Amino acid sequence: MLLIPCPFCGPRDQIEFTYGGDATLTRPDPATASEEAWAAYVYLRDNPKGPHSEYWHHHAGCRAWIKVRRDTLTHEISASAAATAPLAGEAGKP
Amino acid sequence: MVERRSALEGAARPGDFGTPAAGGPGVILGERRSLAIVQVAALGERDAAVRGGIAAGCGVAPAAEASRAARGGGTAVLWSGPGRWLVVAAEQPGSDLAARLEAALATAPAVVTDLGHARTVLRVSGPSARDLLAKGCPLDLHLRTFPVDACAHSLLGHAGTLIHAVDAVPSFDLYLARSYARSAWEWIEESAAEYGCRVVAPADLTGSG
Amino acid sequence: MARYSIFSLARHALRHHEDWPRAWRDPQPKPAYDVVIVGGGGHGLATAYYLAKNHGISNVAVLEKGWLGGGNTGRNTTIVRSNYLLPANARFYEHSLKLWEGLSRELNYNVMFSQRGVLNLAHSDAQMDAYARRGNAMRLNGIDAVLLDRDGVRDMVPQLDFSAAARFPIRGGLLQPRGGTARHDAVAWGFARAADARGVDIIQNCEVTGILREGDRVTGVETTRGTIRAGKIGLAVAGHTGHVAAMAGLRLPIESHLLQAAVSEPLKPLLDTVVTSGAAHVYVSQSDKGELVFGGDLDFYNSYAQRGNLPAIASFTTALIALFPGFGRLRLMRHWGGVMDMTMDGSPIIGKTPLRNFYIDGGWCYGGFKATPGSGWVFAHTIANDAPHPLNEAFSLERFASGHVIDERGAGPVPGAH
Amino acid sequence: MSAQPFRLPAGGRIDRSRPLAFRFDGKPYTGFAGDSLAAALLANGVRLVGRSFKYHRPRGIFSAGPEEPNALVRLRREARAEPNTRATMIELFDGLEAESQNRWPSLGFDLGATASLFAPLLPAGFYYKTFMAPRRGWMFYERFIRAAAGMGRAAEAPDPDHYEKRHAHCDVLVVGGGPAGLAAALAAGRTGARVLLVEERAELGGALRREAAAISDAPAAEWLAATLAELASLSEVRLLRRATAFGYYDHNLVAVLERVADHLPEPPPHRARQVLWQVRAPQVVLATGAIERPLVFAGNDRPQVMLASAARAYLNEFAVAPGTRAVVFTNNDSAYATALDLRRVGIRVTAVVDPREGSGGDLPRRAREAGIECRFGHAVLAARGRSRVSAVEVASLGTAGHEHGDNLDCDLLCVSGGWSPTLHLHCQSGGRPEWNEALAAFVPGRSKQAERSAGAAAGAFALVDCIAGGLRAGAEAAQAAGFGTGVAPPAPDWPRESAAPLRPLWSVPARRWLKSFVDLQDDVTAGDIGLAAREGFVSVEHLKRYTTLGMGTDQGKTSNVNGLALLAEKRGEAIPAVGVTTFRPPYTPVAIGSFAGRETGRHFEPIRRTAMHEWHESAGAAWIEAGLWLRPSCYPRSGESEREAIRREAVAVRQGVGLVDVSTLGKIDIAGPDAAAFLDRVYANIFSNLPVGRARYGLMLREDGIVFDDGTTSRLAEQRFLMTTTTANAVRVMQHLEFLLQTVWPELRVAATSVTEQWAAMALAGPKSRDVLARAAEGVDVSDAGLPHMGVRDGRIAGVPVRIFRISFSGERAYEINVPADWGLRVWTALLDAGRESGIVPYGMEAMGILRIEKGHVAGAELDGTTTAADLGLGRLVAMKKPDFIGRHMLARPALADPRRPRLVGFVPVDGATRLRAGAQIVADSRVPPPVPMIGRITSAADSPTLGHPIALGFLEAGASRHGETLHALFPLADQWVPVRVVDPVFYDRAGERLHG
Ligand SMILES: Cc1cc2nc3c(=O)[nH]c(=O)nc-3n(C[C@H](O)[C@H](O)[C@H](O)COP(=O)(O)OP(=O)(O)OC[C@H]3O[C@@H](n4cnc5c(N)ncnc54)[C@H](O)[C@@H]3O)c2cc1C
Ligand SMILES: NC(=O)c1ccc[n+]([C@@H]2O[C@H](COP(=O)([O-])OP(=O)(O)OC[C@H]3O[C@@H](n4cnc5c(N)ncnc54)[C@H](O)[C@@H]3O)[C@@H](O)[C@H]2O)c1
Ligand SMILES: Cc1cc2nc3c(=O)[nH]c(=O)nc-3n(C[C@H](O)[C@H](O)[C@H](O)COP(=O)(O)O)c2cc1C
Ligand SMILES: [Zn+2]
Repeated sequence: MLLIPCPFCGPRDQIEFTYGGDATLTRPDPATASEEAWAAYVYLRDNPKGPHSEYWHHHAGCRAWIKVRRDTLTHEISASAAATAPLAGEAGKP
Repeated sequence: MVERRSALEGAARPGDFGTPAAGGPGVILGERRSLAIVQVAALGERDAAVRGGIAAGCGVAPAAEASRAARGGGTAVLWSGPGRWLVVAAEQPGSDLAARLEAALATAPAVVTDLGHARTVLRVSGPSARDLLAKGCPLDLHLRTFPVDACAHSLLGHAGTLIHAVDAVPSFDLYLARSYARSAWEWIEESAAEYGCRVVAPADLTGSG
Repeated sequence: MARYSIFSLARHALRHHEDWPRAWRDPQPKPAYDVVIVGGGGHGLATAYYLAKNHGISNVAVLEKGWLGGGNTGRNTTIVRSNYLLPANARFYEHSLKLWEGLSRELNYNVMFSQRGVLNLAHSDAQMDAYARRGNAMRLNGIDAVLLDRDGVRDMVPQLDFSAAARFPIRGGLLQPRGGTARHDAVAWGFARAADARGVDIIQNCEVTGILREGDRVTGVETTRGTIRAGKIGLAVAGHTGHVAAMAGLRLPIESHLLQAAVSEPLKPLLDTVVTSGAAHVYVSQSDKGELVFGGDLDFYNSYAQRGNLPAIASFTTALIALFPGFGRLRLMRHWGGVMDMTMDGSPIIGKTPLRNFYIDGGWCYGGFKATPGSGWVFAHTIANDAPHPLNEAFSLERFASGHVIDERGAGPVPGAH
Repeated sequence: MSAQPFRLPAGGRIDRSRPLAFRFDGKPYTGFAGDSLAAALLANGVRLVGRSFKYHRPRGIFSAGPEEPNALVRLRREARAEPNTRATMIELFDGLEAESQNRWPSLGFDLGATASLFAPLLPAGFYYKTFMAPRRGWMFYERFIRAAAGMGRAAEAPDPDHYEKRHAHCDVLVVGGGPAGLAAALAAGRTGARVLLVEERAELGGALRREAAAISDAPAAEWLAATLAELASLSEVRLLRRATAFGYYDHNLVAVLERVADHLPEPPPHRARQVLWQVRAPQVVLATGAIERPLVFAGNDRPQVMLASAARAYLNEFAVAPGTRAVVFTNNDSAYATALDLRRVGIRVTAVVDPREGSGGDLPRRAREAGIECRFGHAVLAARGRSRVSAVEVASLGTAGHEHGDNLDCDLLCVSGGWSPTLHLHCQSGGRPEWNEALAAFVPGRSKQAERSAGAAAGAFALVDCIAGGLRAGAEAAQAAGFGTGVAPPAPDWPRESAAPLRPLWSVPARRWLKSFVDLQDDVTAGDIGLAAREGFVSVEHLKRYTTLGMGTDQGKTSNVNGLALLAEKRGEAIPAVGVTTFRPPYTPVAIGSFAGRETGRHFEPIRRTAMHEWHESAGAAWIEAGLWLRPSCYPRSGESEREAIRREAVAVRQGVGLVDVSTLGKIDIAGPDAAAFLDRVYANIFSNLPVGRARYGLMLREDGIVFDDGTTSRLAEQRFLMTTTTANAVRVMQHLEFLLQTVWPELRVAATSVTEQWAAMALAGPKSRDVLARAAEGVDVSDAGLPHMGVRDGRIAGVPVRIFRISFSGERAYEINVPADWGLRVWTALLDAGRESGIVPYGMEAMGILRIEKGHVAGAELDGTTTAADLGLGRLVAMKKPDFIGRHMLARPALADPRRPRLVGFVPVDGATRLRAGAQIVADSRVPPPVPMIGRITSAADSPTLGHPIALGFLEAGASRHGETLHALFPLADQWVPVRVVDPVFYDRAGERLHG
């Protein structure tokens, strides 16, 4: 069972969280994005075997959406951050 | 003030049950009623003004760190998430906590939401209180890691709960969603039976610690 | 291929079983094949078999990174059914079910296909309505379906909790009598033996590590056992579809997730039907060897770990007890996990890709075991003809962008929700 | 009751002052407190305990621990019956009942044993090669295969006991209470760290309990006593007995099963039978010991072939003589202790048979000194006897398989093939085992999680090494967890016994018609392994699945290493090249009930209750589930059927007034300067132009353009809205809003808070609703001018503040009233009182359903996650002029814009009478054979009391243009076929006049 380091609450049990999927996706710019860009955003995934930046919602805790970098092969977690903050070693979201 | 009807009306009956240890019941359980509970949510990152407003509105400044409660004069301010606090005080006739906070925070970037009827608050204490809670709560409630005035949202079985350590007896206040309260109560009663459990009347638990 | 039968068994018994031949060869990879199938699970092996049998293409290699059948084919709960609502699914899975019905004889290998019925429990009126909709559609599609009321369910599976205390009372259920279970390993071994007999090279311990491209055309694979050229490449790697497709530069509407399952200790027969409950999130059957085989929902996060966690186990065992309060003292003997390629609509992808000569069979979510013969059949057709079979036309990659998704549950583009 | 003929006159850890009565296969026996069932059976001379899985061969007691492959019994009776229970792990209690398994009619005379006659036809995997004809032939054969397979019989009634789960935290978790584990706990405990030690057995001490040396030898016994005493004095150390760590999961979560009451006839009041502990430990020490390996030779499965260490346990721990004349067969020094112990209590040891050319170790030397015959360079070729061993055939190793050897009479054969460290948890944690040539065993490899192994589990077999290793592991683990210096306390300076190396012996060649068993439980023989290898099942995983090696309840604890060593021989490769199969939880089987804990029956999932729940209950409501909520479906009066009640309630609302509890709808407080802008992006329609004091119906889409949820949202103040959601989606919508606010548009200054729990809600509906409200409400003008359709006002009812929304789901004039939940019941009853003279009735979900179907309102059945706004006839709500909202950008995709998509329509039966059913499929021509093209479906149906005939909502391809057509509603599941006419989905008051009075 995963122990997820909430940047606000500290390490907490997986059962307090809901998974939110790939955190590298950015909602396309509604003013300019093509249909393909929307389809890619909604449907396509890198689905890496290895480190994966992902969202988790601390639904039974502080209710923050957080970002976590977790290895999909080993489940090891190497970093976590608030949703809007960059993960260690990652450029911030524009 | 018109009397409120608790979600546990009829379910929580004072008395002893279960198999107590030699020294008496391991768990003492009761509902804290007639509480005013108000959420203050800061908008945006800068929450200094909001903290100040809370202090002005209820007389207690929020603790500086996350997962901590601050208490004074029967009022508690519980951290409940980034930029969010619950202010809890005994309801007093003629004094509306939400309105006071609303006024104190009128110019601050904050939203005040009354949750006084949304939560059922239980107090669980006694030598076996931690063992009991461990049956449903994944938090480490040991005094080293969860000292007095630590507070955290977590789970108790299927029910979400905010847990506040109120003393070293130990005693914990549990803030449960009202609609889950009765199921949670039944769960607690059944789980506490092996330690011996004393249910006390709500009147014995007013005040905020 | 030496034929198996009770007589050959008796003959060999006299010789202490000392000269049974290998079930399949262990060839060295050749430098080039007409078709390379990546993935030695049921789907890859079935595809190779039908390529040889239906299309006369036998210069085929099946490349398997580990031991054949060691992927999801070797770790699933073996439920076979065709009780689908949407026409594309119904037609495809029914075709597959028909193939199952003759598979042991087709392969001369007993895959122990047991048509003991698959029963979906309904716990509410709304669910009964949804099952009615599905069952009616099945019948109109020519598929067997029976709607049972509470008493009908009780007659079939009296061990279920019909008491007043049940948190999820049983209202009825949808039964597919022709559904059932099969012996999962035997499916892989049977297809492997039959494909091998038709000249297919089955190469184990051969992991594909790269895909060779010339422009928009694929030409071969890099493997841990060297480069292998290929006229055409078919991918049948289940949970690893996203990972291997990325080697060819494709991004897919797929996430890899964990699904766990468990077995109890072996018991004398006590459950004769496959029972599933969508609301309680559990399904269970009893294997011929006697264990209860059961599972439930995903672990709900991306994973290639093939090893899951306690909450999912607790959740489906809890559900099992809720349905069968008599199973509480039975013991769980082993639990394990598999990596699922969850698509964005819960239905598979079988067909061509933007790259020429590169075909995908994947996105099986947690339901691809029952598809094994059907999928091999249509995938072989697709590869042989460079065009989909009518039965897999709808399962194209393009359906997502165009909106023609095949979303049985209406869960939307959330891969874990199907 | 019989005497205990094999009980030794003295010694052991049993309590001779507490005799206990028990039954096996109905026969009464006695044992003593402290016995295991296996020990008590042996004490009574019971040697035959069960029958094997496939060949039904007689089987006895093979081990004294959790590795037991043979002695599986059905324990207890009736609802408490537990099949497949290892007799070696059952603590005897008074009145215990057990019976043997897999035999018929009796253990002694088992017809199933005829399977042995056909054994030549039943090699590994025989079933894959036959039973293929005729086409459904397997369905016939399967019945017999199934009946023959399986082991125990399950209980038929629900489990009367209950289980608990608990979370636990500590700094250092120690698994195993042998010398290594105790030493680790001591070293860690002294640093002040919180230590939890779990031990599977009832007593601490591990292997020391069975070793004569540790019982009689003062230093070891003293060390144990002193260690236990000190551990007891450390307040942060907790020792948990009868607790098996069975699963090592991610991030150092270890699952432990505590058997609280399995040693009692039944659990004490309020106590669980078992507790499943979920232990999260920053550091873990695995001191799980080692399991002795058997040797593979012909007839090695016969009762009274026993692990040498087990024989010591029966002698020393339980004071039971497991036989009268013994032979010991070992390839290592440790089993010589068995020979010595047997001799010490007066059991004849005919010989120790040892394939090694000699041993310079201390134990063999002492055995020789004691006059025990040691046959070096020899092996046991075969164990003879029927239902128990009566003799063994011994020959020099070089001639084995070719020549006959000597027959040695015996009734006990103790075997030892070396020791396998108990690596299960290490491997579950992600560690890969490494082959240790000297021990001929796998030992722990590099740690992947925060765990370390100590003692025999780490391959240290000498007692002093175990203690020293344990102390070191404990100190280091504590330091890693932030306690102490990491320096281990000094270990005792006892001299180390010298031991000679073992000689691996994976199987003794046997004559072809004799069976040498590798896996005793699943009846896998050395021959089966050879067959698998010949047929190409040369991967260890294929070997396992083809032969079922290691797939029994013991999961191959005694068989796996022998099996893969034999495979390695066949492959001509080294053992590490063959590898091991995957270790999976649980270490030993775990009752399924323990995973559920208390979450059974009514606690399987909690029930959510509204503030009016008890009122509904006392009013006799029939319930319907809505997620976790219970909602009234109707309120049947006495003598009334549910159908009649539903109809009555619906009519009452149409003609008078009704009151319904709608508290379960999701309610979300959305406030802040950007609240309106946020709603414009969340909903497909516009909210920014909604005036304060007004409500509006809103439609929420998913990003893929499909409808997600709907509800009314009201503007309470310039910067404050109250959103409502459907009951089903309340949690998901909240999570969705939080996601958008925190990750997609963090710049928006909006706070969203769920207030579902804060407000009780009820709808007052019907032409007389205003009269009732006027009587009940204070401080609010309820005239149409004061509170128009879609208006929102604050007021008071029964002295408490309420918020009144004039919105309608039924098509009648209606008001929704929100009140702080603790006053919900008060306002509910006040409205009923105020409505009495208007004939008010409470109504439930079913009547509400009829009313909304009559009105053509869509609900859950139509919002099924596949429909667009246009499909639902709500396309006009979608404000494409807004540059952005969720779902806008994918609406134009071909499949969504297709005019042939099914659209919402109404259906009525052509005969005006036949009821329609949800789930029916609509077809144009009902006479075609399958596959019949389905062009529509019925989603909701009702017998409309207002219209006097059945009606239905549903979808139909290009439906909007097909009103008036006649089609067919087919329900083949019930052989129903109803001609239907397509009509407008709004059946009632299309102009909406009734909303206004
Ligand atoms: C717990 C569980 C329960 C399930 N229950 C059911 C059920 O009841 N009914 C049902 O119909 N379905 C079920 N499924 C789904 C079903 O098992 C799969 O959909 C199906 O087996 C997929 O078959 P496959 O041949 O495509 O994949 P696999 O059997 O997984 O074969 C793919 C193969 O590709 C190999 N591979 C991967 N990457 C590479 C590479 N780079 N190079 C070479 N080889 C590679 C893998 O090693 C693997 O052997 C279940 C799955 C799981 C995990
Ligand atoms: N002479 C030899 O060749 C030889 C070989 C092996 C062991 N030994 C002796 O055995 C002893 C080894 O000491 P040790 O402490 O390493 O091991 P141990 O066998 O004494 O203790 C291990 C303990 O762990 C418990 N255990 C195992 N798995 C468990 C689990 N999953 N959950 C809970 N409890 C579990 C067992 O019940 C046992 O009590 C020493 O006395 C050593 O000399 C000797
Ligand atoms: C249908 C089915 C039945 C199984 N029955 C058993 C069994 O009787 N005994 C056993 O040990 N494992 C059984 N397993 C589990 C396998 O041992 C194994 O865990 C699973 O195939 C996954 O492989 P892995 O654990 O090697 O990764 C079964 C698996 C499946 C899919
Ligand atoms: Zn948090």
